[in-house]
Amino acid sequence: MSGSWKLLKRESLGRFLDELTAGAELWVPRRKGTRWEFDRYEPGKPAAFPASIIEVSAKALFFPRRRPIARFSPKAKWSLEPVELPAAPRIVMGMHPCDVAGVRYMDRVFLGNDHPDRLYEAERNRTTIVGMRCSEMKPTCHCTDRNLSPDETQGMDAVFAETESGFLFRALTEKGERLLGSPLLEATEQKPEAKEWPKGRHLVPAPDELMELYDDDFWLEASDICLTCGGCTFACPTCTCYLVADEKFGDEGERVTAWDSCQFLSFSRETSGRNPRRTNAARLRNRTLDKFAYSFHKHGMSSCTGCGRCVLICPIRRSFPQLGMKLKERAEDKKKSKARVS
Amino acid sequence: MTELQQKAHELLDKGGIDALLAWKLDPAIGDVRPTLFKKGDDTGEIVFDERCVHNLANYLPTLVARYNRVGVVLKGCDGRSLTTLLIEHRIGKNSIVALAPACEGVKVNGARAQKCDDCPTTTSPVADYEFGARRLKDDAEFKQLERIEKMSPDERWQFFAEQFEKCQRCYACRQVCPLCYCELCIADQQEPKWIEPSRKLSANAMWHLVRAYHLAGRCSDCGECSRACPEGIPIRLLNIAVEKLVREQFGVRPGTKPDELPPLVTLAKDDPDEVMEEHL
Amino acid sequence: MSAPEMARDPKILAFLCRWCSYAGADLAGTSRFTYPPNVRIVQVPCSGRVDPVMIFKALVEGYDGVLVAGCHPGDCHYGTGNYHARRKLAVARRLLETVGVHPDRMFFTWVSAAEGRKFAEVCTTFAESLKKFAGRPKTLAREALAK
Amino acid sequence: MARVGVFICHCGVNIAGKVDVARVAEEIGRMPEVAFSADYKFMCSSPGQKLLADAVKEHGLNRIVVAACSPKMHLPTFQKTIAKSGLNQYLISMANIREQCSWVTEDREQATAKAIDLVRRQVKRVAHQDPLQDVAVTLERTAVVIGGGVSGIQAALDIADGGRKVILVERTSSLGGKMAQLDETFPTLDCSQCILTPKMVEAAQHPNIEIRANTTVNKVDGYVGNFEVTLERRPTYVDATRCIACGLCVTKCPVGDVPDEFNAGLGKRRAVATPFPQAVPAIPVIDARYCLKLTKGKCGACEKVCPAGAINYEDKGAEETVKAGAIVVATGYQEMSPAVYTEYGGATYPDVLTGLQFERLVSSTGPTGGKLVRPSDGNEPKTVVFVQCVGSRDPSKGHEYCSGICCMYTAKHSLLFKHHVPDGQAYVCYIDIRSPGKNSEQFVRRAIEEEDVRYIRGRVGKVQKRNDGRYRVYCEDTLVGRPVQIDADMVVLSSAVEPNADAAKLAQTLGISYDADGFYTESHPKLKPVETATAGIFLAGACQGPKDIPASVQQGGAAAAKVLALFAQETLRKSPQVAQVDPFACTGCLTCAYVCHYSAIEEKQVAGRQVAFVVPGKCQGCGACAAACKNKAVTLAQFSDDEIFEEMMR
Repeated sequence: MSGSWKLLKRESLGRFLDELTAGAELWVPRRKGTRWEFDRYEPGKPAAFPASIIEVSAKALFFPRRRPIARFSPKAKWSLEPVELPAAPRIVMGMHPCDVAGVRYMDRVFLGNDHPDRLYEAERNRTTIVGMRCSEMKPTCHCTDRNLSPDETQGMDAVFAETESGFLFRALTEKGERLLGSPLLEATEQKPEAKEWPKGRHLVPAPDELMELYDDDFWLEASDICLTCGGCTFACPTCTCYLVADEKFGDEGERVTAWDSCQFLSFSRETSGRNPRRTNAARLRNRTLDKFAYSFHKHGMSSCTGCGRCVLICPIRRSFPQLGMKLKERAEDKKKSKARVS
Repeated sequence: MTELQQKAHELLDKGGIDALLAWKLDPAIGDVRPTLFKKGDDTGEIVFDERCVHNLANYLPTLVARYNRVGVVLKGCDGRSLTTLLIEHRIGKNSIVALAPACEGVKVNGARAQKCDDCPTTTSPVADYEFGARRLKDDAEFKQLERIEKMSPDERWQFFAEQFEKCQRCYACRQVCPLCYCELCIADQQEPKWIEPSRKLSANAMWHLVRAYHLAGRCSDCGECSRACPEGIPIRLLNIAVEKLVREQFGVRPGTKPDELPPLVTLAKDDPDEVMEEHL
Repeated sequence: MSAPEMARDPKILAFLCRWCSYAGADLAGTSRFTYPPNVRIVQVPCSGRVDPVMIFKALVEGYDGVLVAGCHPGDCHYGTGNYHARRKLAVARRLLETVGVHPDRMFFTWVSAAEGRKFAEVCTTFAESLKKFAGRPKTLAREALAK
Repeated sequence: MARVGVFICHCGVNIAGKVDVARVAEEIGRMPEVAFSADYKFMCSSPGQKLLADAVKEHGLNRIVVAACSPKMHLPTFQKTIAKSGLNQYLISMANIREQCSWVTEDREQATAKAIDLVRRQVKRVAHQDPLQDVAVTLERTAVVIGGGVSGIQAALDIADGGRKVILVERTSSLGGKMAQLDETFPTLDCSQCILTPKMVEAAQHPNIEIRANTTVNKVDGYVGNFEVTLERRPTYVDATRCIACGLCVTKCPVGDVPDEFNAGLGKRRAVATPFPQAVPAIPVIDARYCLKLTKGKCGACEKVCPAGAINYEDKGAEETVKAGAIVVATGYQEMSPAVYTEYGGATYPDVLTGLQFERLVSSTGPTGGKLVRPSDGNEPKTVVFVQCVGSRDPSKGHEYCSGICCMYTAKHSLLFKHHVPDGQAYVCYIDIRSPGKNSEQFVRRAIEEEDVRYIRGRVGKVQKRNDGRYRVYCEDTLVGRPVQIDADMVVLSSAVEPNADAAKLAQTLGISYDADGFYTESHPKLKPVETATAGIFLAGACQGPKDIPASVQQGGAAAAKVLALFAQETLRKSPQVAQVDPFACTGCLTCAYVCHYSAIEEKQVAGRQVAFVVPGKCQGCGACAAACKNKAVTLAQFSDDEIFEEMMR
C-alpha cells in the first residue's frame, strides 16, 4: 500500500522529529568533519538531510562493526549464553535509495535462508526506515547504472523529499503509515518534482560474461596499483563478511562478530598456511565478481548499489565504474576473438 | 616533454625496464593516480607535482615479483621507504631503477602536507637518475606534536581515545604503509590474541600502539597512514612522536642513509639510561 | 580470585629477566623483604625477550602498572640483550606517554641477582606511586563486559 | 585437552605458615584444566615425589604444576620425577609461592589469594607448554689452540694428555711466546727457558698434538662441537717436511743485518734463521723482506748448501680447513712501544730500553751472550734507572689499567742487574708497588734490603741525554717531597702490557667480544673466567688481561679442563630453549639475524622464499629474535608468546 503525499512545513521539522522520539529512538544524518553519517537525534538539535549520498552508509545500524553474540563465564560452566536481542523501536530517517538497497541485499544474506541471523533480524524488526529521495547525483554516484534511481522507494516504510516549502512525506507500509499520523503533516496536492536522471548504462558485463573472464590477465594488471586495504569493503553498504572471535577477560568473556574484509591477506588464509587468495589480483577479482556475479547467483540481485562510496574512500582514488568499463571492453574482445575462432 | 618523461621514455624503450611506476592524471576523477606504464609512448602522461601523494615504494615488492626490472618515480619520502625495504631484503636493488625528481612538497585536501615540513631528504636517497637539485636538511620540528606535548596525560588520552574510538579497523593504514609487509599481521593472529580483532577502544588503541611500535626507527614519515584513514585519525602523530625520540636518542632519521640499520636492531652501550629508573 | 582487600592495592605486572632480576626477586624472598601482594612476576630469559607489545597488552588487561627489570648494563647473561631492551623500552615509554598513559604507570630498571632489597623497594615505591590512580579510569584498560 | 595435575607444597611452615594450602588446592581444583590437585608437606621429599609420580599414572595427567619454592631451586628435581613416570620433562611448570608469596607477604588472607592466583597462572601456562627434546649436537673431539705461548702450550698438553687431538697454531716460527724471551722469572729467579723448553719439546713430541707454526687463523665457521677453522701458513721457503734442522743455511746466509725481533730489536740476525737455539720446531725460516734471492733474484747460497734440498723459493704458503669441537684462544699480549713517551726518549735514545729489551740484554741467549753492556758504546752500565708504569695507569698517553707484572719484573731486573754489576746502583721510580701473590712482597723487599736497590716514589718527568753520553733522569720523590736528579748509564722503561695489534680482528673472526682496552671478555668475570659468550670458545693467558706466568699456566689448564669436560659428553646436549622460525610466516627481513648476539640466524631458501633459519647448535635461547620479530614468526621454546601471554593474562 502507499498513501498520498503529505506536507511538513520546514519550520515544523524540529517539532515533528521531537514527536517521533517519543515512541522510538530516532536516527538522522549528522555531519561529522567532512562526512555525513547517521547519529542519534537529540531533541532540539536541528537536523538536516543531505541532497545526495551519506558517506558513511547505514550498514552499521543493522550490522554493527562489533556484535557480542554470546557470553561465557565460570558460573555458567563456560557454556555459551546468547545475548538478549534488541527490541526498542527505532526510526532511521533520511536513508537514500542506494543505502536502502544495501539493506535489501543484507536481508537476503542474513535472512534469506533456513538459519537467519537473529541479531540482524531483531535490528530489522525494530526499525522503521524513512527513506529520502535524492535531489542530485554526485560525480561518483552511479545508481542509475545499477538499475536503481534516486527516486527508488523499494524497501522503505516511508519516503520523503525536500522542497522549498518543506518536506513531502508519503507512507509506503503500515509501519510507515503509523509515523505519519501527526497533525503537523498536512494533506497537499504537491508532488515532489520529477527529475530527469541520466539513462542507466550497462557498464559491467553480465554475470556469465564476467565468469568467462575469471582466468583473464585483466585482474593481474588491474590489481597492480590496488593496496588491498579494506577501505572499500568497509564503506560498501553490502559487504557483510565478518569474523568470529572469543574475547576473554580473566575467566569470563564474550563471543563477538567483527567486520572482516576479503581484501585482507589473512582473510582467506587456511590453518595449514595455504592461502588461495594470496595475490592482490585474486582478492580484487573476488570482490569484483562478488559484486557483479556471485551475488546474482547466490541472492538473485547485484550487491553493487552504485553508491560510489568505494570510490570516495579509496586511498588511490580508484574508480570502480571505470574498472567495470574496462571489464566490459575485455569481455567484448573475448567475444570477438571467440567469434573469429568459430 | 619534461626531463623526467624523457628519461622514463628512454628507459622503457631501451633502458631494460619492463614497467615504470609513476603518476597519471585521471580526468574522470580529476585527480592523479599511481599508474604502471608499459609503453615508452605513454610516458608523456606522467605527472609529477603536488598531487602525487601516494607512496609508490609500497608497490615495488609485488611488482618486482612480476617484472624483473621496474622503474619507479620516487619522492624523498618514498625513497626513504625504499631504503628500508632494501635493508630489510624486500627487494634487490638490481630489480629497481629509481627516478628521483626533487620534490617541492605535496598537498593533501588542498593544503601542503604536514609531513613536508619535517622532510629530511626532498630527493630520494636511492636514486639512479636525479632531476632538480638535491636538498638535504634535517631541521624537522615535528610541529604537529607541539599541541600534544602541551597536554596533560589525561588530556592526551582524552584526545587519542576520541581518535581511536573512530577506528574501524579497516587497516588502510597498514596497507598503504610500505613497511607494513608482514606475511600474517599480528593483528590477524588468533593465538595468542595480542590485539583483539573487534572494534572497541582498548583493542583499537592496542592496534595503533603496536602499529606505531613496529614502525619505530623505520618509519620514513610519508604520512600515508594519516591520509588513507577513512576516519581521519591523525595516525602519523604516533609515528613522529617516536621518530623524534629516535632522532634525539639514537641519532637516526630512518631511510636517509642506505647503509644504516634501523636503530631497534642495532644497539649502543652508551644510550641514555634515563628510561631505566635508577633513583633508588 | 582477588579478595576484596586486594582491590585497593595496585596490580603490577613485572617482567623479570631470569638471570639477574628473577634471582633478585628470589633473594628478596629469602631475605624476607616484604612488598605489596599484587605484584605478578613473569619470568623471561632476558629483558631483551620483552616485546613492548606485552607491555601494551598488560595495560590493556587492566594492570595498574608494568615493571620491567633486567641485568645491569654490561652484565647481560646474553651479552647485549639488555641494551636492546633499553632501546625498545625507551620507544614503548614514548608511545605510551604520547597517547596519555601516565609515565608513573611504567617502571623500567636494572636489578641484579644480589639486589633483593632493591627489588622489594622498587615494588613498594612503584605500588605507592600507583595508589594515586585509585578510582580513576584506567587509560587503555579494556572495557568491562556488558552485563 | 590438557589434564593438569597441581601439587601444592607446604614446605613445612615456610609456605603453609602464611598460605592456606588446602584452600589453594581446593580452589585450583575447580579449574576446568585441572584433573587433580593436592597439597603435601614436602613435595621435594621422596614421598612427595612418589605422590606426584603416582598421581600422573592414576589420573592420566599430561601436564604438571608444582607450587612450591623458586624453580631455580627444584625445577630439575621435579622434571626428573615426571620424566621417570613417563611424561616429557618439559610438561611441568612451577608456581613460586614461597620466594614470591609466603616469604614476602604479611597478611595470610592476601598471601593465600596471591598463591591461588600464582598457581592459576601456571596452570594456564602449562596447558600451552609443548613436549620438548634436548637439542643434540654432533661433536668433533679435536681442539684448536691459537697461540703457542706458555698458556697455549699448557692448554694443548692438558687436552692432549686427556686423550684428545689438539692442533696448536703458532703465528711465529717457534713455540715459546713471551716466556721464551725471558731470562729468569720472579720471584724464584729460575731460568725461564730451562723450565719452558721441556714443555715445548713435550708438545712437539706428543702423539695427540699437531703444531702449525708460521700459521694464523683466517676464518672460523660453525659452532660449538662443529667449528671449521681455516688456517693459513705464510710462505717460509723452507720445506718443513725435508729440513733436518742442521742450520747450515743460516751459517752460509750472506745477509747478516736483519734486526732481530726475538731480541726485541737489539742485535742482528740472518735473512734465514731460527729465532733462538731451542726453537720448536727448529726449522729455519727465510725472511722474504731481506733474502737476496727473493728480493733481487741472486744469491741462493742456502739452496746450494742445504743437504736435504729443503729450500723452496717458490713456496706460496698454504691454506687448510680443520674441524674442531672447541677453540682455545691463547694469543697473549704485546709490549707497548714507548715511542709516545718522547720525554723518556723511548725508541730514540740507544740506552733507554724497554723491559723486554733489558731482558734480552741480560739473557745468555741474547745479542751479547748475556753480557750486560750499553747498546750505544758497549760499556758496562754502573747506574741504571728503572721507570715504572710507562703506558700503564696513564689514560692520557697509554692505558688506564695496571699491567700487573711490571712491579715484579722490575724488582727482578734490578736484582739481575746487581748480579751482573755487583758494584752498580739501581734506582726504581714507581707510583705504587703492587706485589700480591706468593712470595712477591718478600721478593721486592729482598731487592730493597739485600741488594740496596733505591726505590723512589714518584713519576719520572723526563730523561735527558747529556753530552758525556749519560742520561739525566728528572723525578720527584713524593715521600720527602723534593725533586730528584739521577745521572744514569741506562734507563729501563716498564712498558705496558697491551693486546696484540690484531686482537680485535681475531675476535671478529671468532665472533667473541673484547673490552674497551681490547682484551677478550670472559663469559662471567667471576664464575666463567675462561669461557667466552660463544659456546665452545675458551680463553687462556694474557689475551684476556695482563697476567704473569703462573696465572697464564693456570688459565691454560682451566681452559683445557673445560674442553675436556665438553669432549667427555657422548653427544652434545643443549637445552631445548632455542628459537625456531616458521618459514611460512617469516618475511625474510632478517631483523632477527641483526639482533642475534650469537650470529645463530642464517638465510635459507624455503619453498622458493628467502627466510631466516635458526641454527639450534648456536642458539643460546635469549629470545631477542622472538621479541624483534614483528609478526611472531620466531618462537622461543619454553618462553613462547603463547606461554608468556597465558601467564600474564588476568
